[in-house]
Amino acid sequence: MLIFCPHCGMRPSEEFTPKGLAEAPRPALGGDDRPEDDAWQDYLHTRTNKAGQTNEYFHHSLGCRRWIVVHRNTLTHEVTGSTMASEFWQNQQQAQDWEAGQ
Amino acid sequence: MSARLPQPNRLDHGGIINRDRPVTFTFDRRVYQGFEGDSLASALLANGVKLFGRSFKYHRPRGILGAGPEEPNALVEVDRGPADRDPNHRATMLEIYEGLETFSQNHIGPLNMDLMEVNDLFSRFLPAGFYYKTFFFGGLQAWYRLYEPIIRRAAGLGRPPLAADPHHYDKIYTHADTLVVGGGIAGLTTALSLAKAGQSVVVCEERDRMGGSALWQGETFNGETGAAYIAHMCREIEAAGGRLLPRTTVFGVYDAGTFGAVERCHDHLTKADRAPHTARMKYHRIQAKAVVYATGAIERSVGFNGNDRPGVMLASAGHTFLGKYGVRVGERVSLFTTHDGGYGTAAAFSAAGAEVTVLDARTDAADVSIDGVRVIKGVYAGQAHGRMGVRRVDYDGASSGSLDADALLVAGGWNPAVHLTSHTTDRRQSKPVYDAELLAFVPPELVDQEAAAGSVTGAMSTADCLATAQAAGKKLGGKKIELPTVDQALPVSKPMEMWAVPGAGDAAFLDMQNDATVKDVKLAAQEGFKSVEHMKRYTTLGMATDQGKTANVTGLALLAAATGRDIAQVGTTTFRPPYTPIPIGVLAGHHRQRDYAPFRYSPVHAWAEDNGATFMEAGLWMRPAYYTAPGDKDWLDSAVRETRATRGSLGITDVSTLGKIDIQGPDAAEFLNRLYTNGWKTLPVGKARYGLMLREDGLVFDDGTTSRLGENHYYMTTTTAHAAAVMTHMEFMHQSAWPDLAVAFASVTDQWGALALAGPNARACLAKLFPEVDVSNDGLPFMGVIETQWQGYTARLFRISFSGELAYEVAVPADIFDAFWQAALQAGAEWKITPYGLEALNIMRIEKGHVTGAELDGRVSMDDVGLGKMVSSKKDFVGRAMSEREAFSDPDRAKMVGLVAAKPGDKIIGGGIVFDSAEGPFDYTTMLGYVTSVAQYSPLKDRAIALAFIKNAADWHGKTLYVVSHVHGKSIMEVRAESPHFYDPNNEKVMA
Amino acid sequence: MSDRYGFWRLLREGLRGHTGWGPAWRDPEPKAEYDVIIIGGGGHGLATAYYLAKVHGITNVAVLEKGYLGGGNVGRNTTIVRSNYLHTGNELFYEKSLQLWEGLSGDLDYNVMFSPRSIINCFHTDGQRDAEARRGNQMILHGADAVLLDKEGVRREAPLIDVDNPRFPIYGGLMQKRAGTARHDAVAWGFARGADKRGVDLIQNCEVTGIDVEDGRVTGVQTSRGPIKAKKIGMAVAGNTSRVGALAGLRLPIESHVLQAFVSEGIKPMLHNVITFGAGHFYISQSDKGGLVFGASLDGYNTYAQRGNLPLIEHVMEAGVSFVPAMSKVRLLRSWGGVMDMSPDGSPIIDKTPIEGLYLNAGWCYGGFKATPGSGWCFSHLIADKPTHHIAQMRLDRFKTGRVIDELGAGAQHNLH
Amino acid sequence: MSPVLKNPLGAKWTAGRHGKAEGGPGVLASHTAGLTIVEVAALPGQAQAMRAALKAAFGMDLGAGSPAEGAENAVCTGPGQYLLTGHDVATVKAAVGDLALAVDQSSGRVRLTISGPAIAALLAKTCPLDLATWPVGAAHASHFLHIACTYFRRGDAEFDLYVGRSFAQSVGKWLLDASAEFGLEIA
Ligand SMILES: Cc1cc2nc3c(=O)[nH]c(=O)nc-3n(C[C@H](O)[C@H](O)[C@H](O)COP(=O)(O)OP(=O)(O)OC[C@H]3O[C@@H](n4cnc5c(N)ncnc54)[C@H](O)[C@@H]3O)c2cc1C
Ligand SMILES: NC(=O)c1ccc[n+]([C@@H]2O[C@H](COP(=O)([O-])OP(=O)(O)OC[C@H]3O[C@@H](n4cnc5c(N)ncnc54)[C@H](O)[C@@H]3O)[C@@H](O)[C@H]2O)c1
Ligand SMILES: Cc1cc2nc3c(=O)[nH]c(=O)nc-3n(C[C@H](O)[C@H](O)[C@H](O)COP(=O)(O)O)c2cc1C
Ligand SMILES: [Zn+2]
Repeated sequence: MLIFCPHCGMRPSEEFTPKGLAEAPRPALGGDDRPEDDAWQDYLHTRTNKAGQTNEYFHHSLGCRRWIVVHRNTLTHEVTGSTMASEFWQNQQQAQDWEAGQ
Repeated sequence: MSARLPQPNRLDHGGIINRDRPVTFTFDRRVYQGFEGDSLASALLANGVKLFGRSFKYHRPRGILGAGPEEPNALVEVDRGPADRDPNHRATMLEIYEGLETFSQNHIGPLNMDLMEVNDLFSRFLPAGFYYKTFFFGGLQAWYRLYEPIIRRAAGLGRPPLAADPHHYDKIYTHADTLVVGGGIAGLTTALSLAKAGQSVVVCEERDRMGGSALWQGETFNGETGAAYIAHMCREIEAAGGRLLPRTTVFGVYDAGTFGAVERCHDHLTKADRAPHTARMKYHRIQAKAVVYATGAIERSVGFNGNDRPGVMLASAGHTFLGKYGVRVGERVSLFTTHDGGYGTAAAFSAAGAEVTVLDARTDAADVSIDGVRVIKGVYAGQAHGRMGVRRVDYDGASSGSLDADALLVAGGWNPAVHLTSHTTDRRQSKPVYDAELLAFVPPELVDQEAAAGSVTGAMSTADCLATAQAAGKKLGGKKIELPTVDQALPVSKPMEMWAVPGAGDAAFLDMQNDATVKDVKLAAQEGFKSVEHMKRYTTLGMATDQGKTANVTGLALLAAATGRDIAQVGTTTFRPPYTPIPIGVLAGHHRQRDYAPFRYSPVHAWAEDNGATFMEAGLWMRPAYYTAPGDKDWLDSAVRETRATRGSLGITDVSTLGKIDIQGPDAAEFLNRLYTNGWKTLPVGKARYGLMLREDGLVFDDGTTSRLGENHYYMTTTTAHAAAVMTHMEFMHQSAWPDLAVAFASVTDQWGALALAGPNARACLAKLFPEVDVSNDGLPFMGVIETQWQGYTARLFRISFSGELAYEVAVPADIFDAFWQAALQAGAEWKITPYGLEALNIMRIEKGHVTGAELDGRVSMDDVGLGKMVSSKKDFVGRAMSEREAFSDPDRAKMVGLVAAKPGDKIIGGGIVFDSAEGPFDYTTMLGYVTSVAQYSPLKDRAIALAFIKNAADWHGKTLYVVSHVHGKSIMEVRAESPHFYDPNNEKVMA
Repeated sequence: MSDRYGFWRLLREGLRGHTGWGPAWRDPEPKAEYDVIIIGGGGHGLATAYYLAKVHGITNVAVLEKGYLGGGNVGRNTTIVRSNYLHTGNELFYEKSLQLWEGLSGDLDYNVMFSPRSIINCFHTDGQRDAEARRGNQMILHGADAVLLDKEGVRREAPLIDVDNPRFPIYGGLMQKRAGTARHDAVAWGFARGADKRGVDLIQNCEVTGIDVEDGRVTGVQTSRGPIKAKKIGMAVAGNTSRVGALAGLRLPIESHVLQAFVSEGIKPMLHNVITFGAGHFYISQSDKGGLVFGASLDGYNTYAQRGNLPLIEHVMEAGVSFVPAMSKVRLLRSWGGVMDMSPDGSPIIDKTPIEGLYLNAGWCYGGFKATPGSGWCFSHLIADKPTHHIAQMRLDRFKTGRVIDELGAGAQHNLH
Repeated sequence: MSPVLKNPLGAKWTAGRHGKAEGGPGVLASHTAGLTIVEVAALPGQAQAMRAALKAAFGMDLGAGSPAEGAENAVCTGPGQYLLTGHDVATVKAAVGDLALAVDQSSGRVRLTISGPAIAALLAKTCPLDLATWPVGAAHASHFLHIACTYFRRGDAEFDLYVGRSFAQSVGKWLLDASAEFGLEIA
């Protein structure tokens, strides 16, 4: 499988370490969310785990060492986009578009 | 050259073997001769050998069915000694070379008198799935001790190798614009079209040479023979920059244009002919933008009784032996066909002097007259006779009769080799598609970057195959090329639908290796195994080494008939990699045994090696566990000596393997504040602090010290084990959660060599090493940090202690660390400086109550290890939220405690379980906790001590407990619990 | 004539051409309503139905399977059966399951070929040895068996293992003698036949496409073969848990990942035990047919496709050849994948859901084959309103309470378990 | 007296011919001892400014920061991240100031230079990337037989490899193994 790294370009998947689905941002620091609330549970445990387009964290561990969010189809493994993790949650529009399966 | 031996079935002309080069080899210790270019199968057939092996279940005598990778029967062992034994080689794919020694497999006694053949007599009691229905009388022990061992001994094919593989294997990353799978005429034609358009093209061909069917079919191309025309195309492709890889099987299709292929480089060569230092095989991981499947088609047999007799083979196989190898497999040949294609083979055999009778299943077949060929229409082979080789064939149908025959060729139709086109079925949303006209499965609609060419598409005539090749080239951007004129074209037609003949039953085989019969398929349907996947699993049809290349389609067609469904409805089973079996070792490539993973070495590894160190693996690192000095009785003796020397005077240890991370930027302190549980903003420059990191789930992740080297500059250390994980975690938090924090960090683990000087004389030694630095208690107080120089290189002095002694860690660049280490040894000589390893360190840190990986096992909270006080209440940090979950304050949580053996000499067992009674009952409801780390001898306590986790830990201080280890013969040891801080609990030594 | 299996029956059928074998299960049309619907005709679903009928007398039960019975993970796993867990939350359950395995063939009247050929988990350091000793001890305290082998012990048990591996030498192993393997398909078929015989309807090619919920309680399902009613519905759909859960509006703590498995060509006996290589997370055994059956860890990315990719395959072969060097020349015959329902702590969930009448059986990660009888047993009790203590900790809310059951100590990351 | 620098490649890494002995060497390898290597990593949002600062101080033109825009003495390892050779850490830190992290990696990284007629065949065994799409002057952070490695393409058949020092012995041994069939000449 190939994964696109926004910095390095198309790279073989063995250079990356996957972490899991990127479905919810980390709750804000110092916020009042309780650990059992959705915000925390969605960040750490709960997943929509869709069959189809999903967003997933990959670390380009044998490469530029950036965390990226890869837009992938979990039925076909097709990669249709990727972005730096540092930009993903900033760019809510993109996150929402991807969430909507576009 | 050795004398020429006769080869009775070899013709004196034809084929592409080299008759000038006889090759001598053995099969079951008998000496035979073939020619260069022969496969083991063709060479043995040339010698009149018919019996090649025994089937898996019934041990029926078996010969050759196919001429290529589809062969289910003729599996042989190539023996080059027990380590280099190679079982289950297909005789049809094994190229002979001078001195090759081969053996038949899976029989008791000689091949022609296999004692296991009794199974065949009982075959009627051993139908599909019989083992599910019996062998459980007498319960588990009867199965395990009585029945199963018999089954296991009988099962299996060849003998396993028994030692490490002496060969080496390479993995090669191969890149191409287009990969062409299959070097038959279709593949080559497409490859040429693409190469001429400037694409980089790689053609992989599983067999010993390019050409496929063109090498044996006898057709001519622009007047040239097939072999000549192919040679000519190959030259053109290479001239256009294409790469041709013969003996290379594409075994699997993976995501995004990744393909796996195995190239066999040595197996066809004598030892002397193999280039030194080269690999036996190469595993190509091919990355291609596009692919052409030109994998051809595989012929199928028909189910009739005795169709597994030696001497019954596929018509294409017989034709291949004739056309490619100049071997005539019979003199009186019966040819049972369901389509026109059989006549081409009949003609070829007749031309080669054989007496041929065609049994054409079709009553309405067009009349064909071929010299010397007798045709009987409307009949089918009903039964083949001859246990060790066909002698007679009974036919039935429109007429019936019996023919003398020494070979029976079967042309049951063709199955396009669609395997690879469905390895990533999900990308196309479709499995292979049944074409009811062709009576065959053809590839599903392919995605944009894929094309199929040749007979894999279902095209039958060579001209049609060439046209599909041209079209495939066009689809992928190739140039139009001139197609050759094909003469002496073989007749082709659609087959008549006949999967099994009337009356086919117990002895009509589909999967020859696994002995799955027509009857078995019917039985499966009768017993409700109606899904094709159920049928496969119940009958094991298609599960043998050939993966049913000749049998699957016939099996599912018969299942369709038995369950009243269409073949399309029944569908195929799933095709899976590898296309043909490949040695496990070739996929491992270079990374095996010693080279399984890299070693990481400290800059003083060589010194430690030379000075008696025994190493212990720590992740990828090798760390000294202890140094054996003259007089040391065992490892414990060494470790205790090292501990005593350190506590008593001066020890030195290598801490280069600790993770080190350099952190810079205005927000560095804020970043640390978020990562660690304790606060960092008030740490002054020139000071270090111990920090504890949690995972997001609130459990302890790692610990270490971080020093402030400058206003915006920090230097973090992590444990050796977690160094990489901590770095990755920091990157994740920074990039995914707080990308705006103005901080950057880099791993400097490899940049710095570091040592610890520990013991009452550590300061004096340090002062000697750094005469110009004030290392007094005021100049360098506990947790103080000084950056200075040693011999012109940066040196960092840290007053930190893991051992519990007055101690310093000194880091210098790794390049000079060895020199610095030697200097430290010299400086410390007057105090008998003693190198210590992890074992001594372990004793000392346990005495001090410091935790390591054994305690921080990913399941403990800060409170559990007594570090709950290290939480700053003023801020948030990673893991804080989750650590507020109710389970974290559960009073039942086990917490850390120290244990001391009741008597000197008593052992405490690591992993032992703690109870409050020596009498039991010992079960999970009565257990209090468990032991994590043990110092088998603590000089401080003159006996064993340990760290453990127990419920209500504090309540047990001063009381007697018992460590019980059932896995050590239920040893029960009395211990006393106390605070885990055995040594210098008030830190007087480290502060002195 | 009874339709029981056995030697004499086989003999008789052999003599009369096997015409007397009836179907192993019926092929019924779905009824309009059942007392209990089990979604998923894998090992767990079939076992649940079997025990519902056998133990609780609840026979008006349908098992709905979208494909063919046993075609999911139960039919594609490396068949390791063991009860060598550290935590009470797991060990009580898996030991119960192992005990059921020991009598399963007789109970089902079907030879599931459970073969207690032992498992050996090899370790490479003193620290790992202590951790394994602790696990062995805790197993024994829960009624299981364990033996701690030293290096020579491992060599004796499994002579083809490279205990002197120059990269990761083997210090010893934790052995559970009662552990072993079973014939995967036979387990599914045996439970299916047993359930069918007791009146359960096994309905294949019947995909659940909707779950009907009214006022917080289930009333039935929509399927590719029409609606079916039931007041109790048990989900046992392994890798598909999130998708089926979503039909009832549930979001669950599950990610779906692929695990690959491998089988070699058949060869004569070469390995007796099930053995695992700590340094590569590699495990291997030899099947009764002679194939080496082996695997390692997940590919790591989320997927619903039953196939994996080459980097992991390479890793498996590297570990295998390092651990059992002789297997280098043995040929790989087939590789495949299965979709795992990975939970955040690597342990399963058998619990009620917030929706009344909807029961959840999930989170098996790559360890649920060994659980098959135990899971069916416990899940059937839960559905019959008689929950047993074996699953007391396998709660859905444990990620909120923090009472996780983390065998590896890897933390809340699904693909690390 | 300056201390002896320790060879990080281990005892097997000796000058001379290794592997195939006949014919000319297929691969030539050398290790630059004592090379000054500094790692710089821009703080968030400062990559462009950092590159400007480096250009001002050292004349390095790092373009917009793509891996193809480095130079032999400024090898790109990630976004805003470089290995600079030939300048000491103090000078570099002074140049980049608060825009970036700068740390000495002179001991932390080992640079091997490999070249020769068999270089493509050798790299095909050790590096997953396609040389055909790799212009001279471009850097790639990838792996060498699974060990993290940054490659810089100096010429058609000449590459610099930067690997972590603690891995260097394994890299050295594996390079010896992989180039044995071509014949390796160590300078
Ligand atoms: C490669 C591999 C190796 C493994 N090795 C081991 C091992 O050695 N030991 C071990 O203990 N475990 C192992 N496991 C794990 C084990 O196989 C699984 O945990 C276990 O089989 C899961 O339970 P199951 O049998 O009920 O699941 P499955 O057999 O997957 O059953 C779930 C069923 O639900 C059906 N389904 C899904 N959605 C729907 C729907 N909407 N409608 C109707 N039906 C639906 C599916 O088709 C499937 O048949 C392994 C798994 C794999 C893939
Ligand atoms: N349906 C039919 O009637 C029929 C059947 C077979 C052959 N033919 C004749 O065969 C010719 C067709 O040529 P073609 O090129 O399509 O087929 P081919 O059989 O000549 O060549 C296909 C080649 O692909 C190779 N191959 C298959 N799978 C492979 C893999 N996974 N990796 C590497 N190599 C692999 C085979 O070894 C074979 O040499 C025509 O002359 C045609 O008349 C016709
Ligand atoms: C324990 C076990 C042993 C297997 N042995 C064989 C085998 O000998 N031959 C074979 O072709 N497949 C074998 N398989 C693999 C199956 O054919 C099949 O690939 C697997 O069950 C997954 O199903 P699928 O490939 O249809 O998706 C085995 C599978 C398992 C779980
Ligand atoms: Zn990258």
